[in-house]
Amino acid sequence: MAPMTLFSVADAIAAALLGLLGRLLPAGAAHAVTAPDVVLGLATVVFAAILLAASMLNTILLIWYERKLLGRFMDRRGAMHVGFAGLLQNFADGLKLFRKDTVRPREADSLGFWASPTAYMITSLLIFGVLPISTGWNDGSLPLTLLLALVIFSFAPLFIFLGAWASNNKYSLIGGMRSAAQMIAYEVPILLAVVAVVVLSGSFDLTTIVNEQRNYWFWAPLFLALIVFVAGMLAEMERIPFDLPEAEAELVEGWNTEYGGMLFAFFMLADYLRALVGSILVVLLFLGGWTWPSYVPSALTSFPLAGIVWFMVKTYLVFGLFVWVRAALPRVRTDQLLRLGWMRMVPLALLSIVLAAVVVAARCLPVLGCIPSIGG
Amino acid sequence: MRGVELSAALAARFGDKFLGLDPFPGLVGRVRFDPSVARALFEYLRDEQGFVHLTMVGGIDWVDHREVFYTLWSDRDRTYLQLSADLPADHPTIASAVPVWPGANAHEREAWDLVGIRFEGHPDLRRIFMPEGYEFHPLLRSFPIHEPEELEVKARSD
Amino acid sequence: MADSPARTGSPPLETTETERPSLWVVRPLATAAKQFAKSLWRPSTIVYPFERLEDPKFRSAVGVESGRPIGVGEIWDNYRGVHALNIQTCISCNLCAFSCPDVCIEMVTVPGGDPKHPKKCPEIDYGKCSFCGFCSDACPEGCLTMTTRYELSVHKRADMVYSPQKMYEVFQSKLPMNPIRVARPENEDAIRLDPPLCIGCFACSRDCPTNCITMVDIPKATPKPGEKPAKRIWKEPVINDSDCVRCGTCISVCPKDCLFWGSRE
Amino acid sequence: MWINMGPQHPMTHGLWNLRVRVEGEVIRDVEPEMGFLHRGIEKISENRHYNEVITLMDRCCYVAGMSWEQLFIQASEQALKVTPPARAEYLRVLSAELQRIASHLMWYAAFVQDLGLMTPFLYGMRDRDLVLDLFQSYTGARMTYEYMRVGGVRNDAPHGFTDQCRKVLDWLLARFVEYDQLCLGSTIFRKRCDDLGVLKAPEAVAYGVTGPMLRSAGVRRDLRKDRPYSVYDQVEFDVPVTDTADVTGRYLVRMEEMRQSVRICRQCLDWLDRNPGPVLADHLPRWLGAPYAPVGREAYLLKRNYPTGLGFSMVEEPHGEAGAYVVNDGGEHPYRVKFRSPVLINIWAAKRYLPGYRIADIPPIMGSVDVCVGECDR
Repeated sequence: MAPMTLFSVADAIAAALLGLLGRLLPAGAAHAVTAPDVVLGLATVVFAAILLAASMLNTILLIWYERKLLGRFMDRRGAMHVGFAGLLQNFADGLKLFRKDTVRPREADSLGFWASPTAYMITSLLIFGVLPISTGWNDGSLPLTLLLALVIFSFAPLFIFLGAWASNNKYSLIGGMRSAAQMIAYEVPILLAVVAVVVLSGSFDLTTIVNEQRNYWFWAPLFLALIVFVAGMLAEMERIPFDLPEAEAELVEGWNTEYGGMLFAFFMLADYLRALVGSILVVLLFLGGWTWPSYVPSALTSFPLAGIVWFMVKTYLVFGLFVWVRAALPRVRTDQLLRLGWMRMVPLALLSIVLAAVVVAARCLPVLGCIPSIGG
Repeated sequence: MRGVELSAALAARFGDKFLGLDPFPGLVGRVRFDPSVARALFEYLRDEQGFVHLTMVGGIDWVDHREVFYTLWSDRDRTYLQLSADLPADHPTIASAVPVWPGANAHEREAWDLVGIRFEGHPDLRRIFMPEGYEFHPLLRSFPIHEPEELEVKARSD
Repeated sequence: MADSPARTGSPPLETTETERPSLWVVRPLATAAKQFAKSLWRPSTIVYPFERLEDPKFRSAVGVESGRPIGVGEIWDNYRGVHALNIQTCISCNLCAFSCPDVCIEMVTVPGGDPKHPKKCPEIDYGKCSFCGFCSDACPEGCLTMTTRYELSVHKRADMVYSPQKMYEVFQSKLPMNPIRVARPENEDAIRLDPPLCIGCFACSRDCPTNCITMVDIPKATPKPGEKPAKRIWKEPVINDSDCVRCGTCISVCPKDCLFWGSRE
Repeated sequence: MWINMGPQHPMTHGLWNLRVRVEGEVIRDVEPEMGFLHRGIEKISENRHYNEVITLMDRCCYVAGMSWEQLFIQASEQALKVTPPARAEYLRVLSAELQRIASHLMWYAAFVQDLGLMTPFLYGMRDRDLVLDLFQSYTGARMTYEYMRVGGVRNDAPHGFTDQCRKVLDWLLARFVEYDQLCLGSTIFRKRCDDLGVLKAPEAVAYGVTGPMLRSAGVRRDLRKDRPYSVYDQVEFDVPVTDTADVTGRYLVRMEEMRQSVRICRQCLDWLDRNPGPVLADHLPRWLGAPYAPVGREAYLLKRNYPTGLGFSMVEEPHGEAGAYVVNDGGEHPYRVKFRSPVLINIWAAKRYLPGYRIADIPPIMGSVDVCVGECDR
């Protein structure tokens, strides 16, 4: 029996649904709807729906988590009245935003104004299609998942700038320009840090990268790369201390100043989706994904759905780190940010590539041959 | 006595344009001067008497005339001095103190806005609190305080 | 920091930096983490509708003594909130209305007075009130006081106006009253009479809220020997200073302006 | 490109407009615009009795009400020739210093939030609440105190207040350490704030800038020391100065000022414990001694000669040097009241200290000015 994956689950659901439908229809039509191609098509839709639901639920949970955590850092409570400990507060907020009128400034460019949040949202969701959450999620589907994820991730400045430009507001424009500059500047160290991981794991496939961490997680040899990657992710996610594009003190709300109602909710959700993606990437690349080193007792790691549970635990811990940073650090300035990116992060990332190469080379030495070398 | 010294010095320098120095408890005194020597007096007080800091500029509407007063602070003597000049009500104009103390800018705009005193040589004498084009100077006694409707209508017509 | 000059009282130096960044951002991160640990169980916020600082039990639990103060602990019940009016003791002296800087107090007739001189008590429009407390400070009988109630939201603007009866209900609800009695100068001025101007019209004694003005007979003029004494008996007011609340009603009703404020001596 | 930063803008902390001309992100010129919060307090004061003006003073600057009350009361006492008793003076100084702590805490909260760090905002507001609780416990209100009167103060502090106050002061001193850790201990903070918004001493003096902004430029000028009003000559404290003239310098000056305020407060509390007495002057004119408006004051004036006079008072307010000039023409109300707002002038000097920096620097620089638009527009 093939290992159960998320897609096989979706396939089974689709088949069952269509079978049910087929029983209600006349024979000819039933034959048509239960054709393998139709089942496959519906299975894809179901798969996407599951992914969408999981990612959105997690995002909303993430917002709640940040609110509660940030509240404790600030000696207050965060959301607490809607639902248990305020769990449903974000749904209430979302409902409120849904009901709100979406106002478009008269001079704003209509197409860009509407397209930008939608595209931002869609690209952010798209990344979840390639992220393996655990062994049974969507592994082995694509060979270059890491690169694909990063490529989709880097679409964002385009749409942000589009929305900023389209909303015809000076704050938005400045925010958009900052956003573009910052994201492009931090793409480089992020990619270089990822190269270090790739050197060590020998693969662009996220599943392979995780599997390579069975023996030791990559954060230990690649600590420098981790720092670069986390800092770069903070910049990409536009979170404090690198949230200059929406620096509310000087730019009101930055590039989404003119957005309200559902469009703002899109931006907001997409921001947290990207934060989730960032945390997931950190876990995948450096913290061993759903695996544990072999010396961890297997009782801890082998219960049903252990992979997903541990993966989410790690992800939320990483995001907690981001929240902690947000609670303690002020925002840096654009020039300082760029200088940090180009002058500090890039050399550090390069150094970490060298370190990764050294580790790989050391593994090949017969003296240290206890570690199995990597193919390819 | 600082006041006596200053009085003598001012009398020697400005002659009859210096109208006297009244005692004012807690201050050096209150110098009354003729508005025609305002600029020279400011420069003299700043450069030679050490009153480096302009603390306030304001106006008083005494119905038949208007008074403009300045308060200066001397870092050397750690004390205040008040200047006061009477201006005719129909033409309340005096030289601006901005070239002497740049900080006078906002003070003088405020005095123009609220009491209607014109400062000649002010770089940017516009209203500061009231809307541009507002008809009244609110701190004048002629301000129609008891007819709010009138105020509202006139403000809106701008 | 323990030997900060301000703490020890020794002569301090120039302003010095008490902190230097160490390891870039480790210090603030550590501080935030410390606060996180501290507020994990009980953050410093008050869950307002459920916990109230005016609740003595709650505020003593979160006072300065508790180590993690939310309030200062004991707060005296002198908050200036909604007014309480004791209609029974109100003497309709008008002082609260006179003293109000925002002109939000109007004296309205309440049942209980005699028809000729209806009893008037204050009605307060909280839409205008600034809670300065001048009215309760002015009240000579202590019948208009301020309570610790601060929740005033209403749905209609008309509900912002508190009638005397409504304030009497507040009084009857036994809220903690503002215990502060204002310092009054020892040597208050009192009302004096300019006798030659008085026409003996009784207006002052009729309108005096405390009935401290009595009209006494005076001989108008000493009759000359052999002349008949004047038939008409003149009266003029005599004011009992210890009962007088100095509301000035008599001055304002005097048709001849013969009453005035004078020093006690 | 001109950008309107305000009147509704997170940077303004109130209601004013900073027009900024930028090239790229670099500021070339600024133009502050005021008046959005103008309530005509000077005009209203002309139509109110002296004691009634105090209600306006609390609303003039809503974070430093006590200082403004003290300012106006001192000026009117001079104009009316009234001397308050010593205990009232100590209570006033205590109130003003507590107010300074509260105001600086408010400043701290808002300023660090301008840098994008929200946590200290909550810390500052949390600890300011303790000071407000203290105010509530002896004045009866948290922000609009109406505590001082011509000739004294409204009431004495309740029994046991001084002990409570001492405990709060101890607690606050311990908190200041945490504030410094969050700000000074952070490299990002130092990188943002060092050499930012520099206004050197000669320019600061020429522009009439006062308060912590001036002291951060190295000018040791504090009216509490230079021209001691009230009982500031009886208490021991120091005037902190730095010579950096930048945002960090202003931060340091304010932080040390809070510590010095604690020191002054403690001395006042000790004095208050030892010296009971009246808190309102004797022999006040009837209509001033009473807390309420005079009835028949006109009649009073007909019979009496009432002193006329001028009153001038300057107070070292948390934001800078505030001034009041009261003209008493013997009438029932002051004939003219003129206030000097330190904030107006400190903002005005933005023309001098903002150009050359970047847009992102505007919030911390203006935050370090400590803007209170209420007193600026009056």
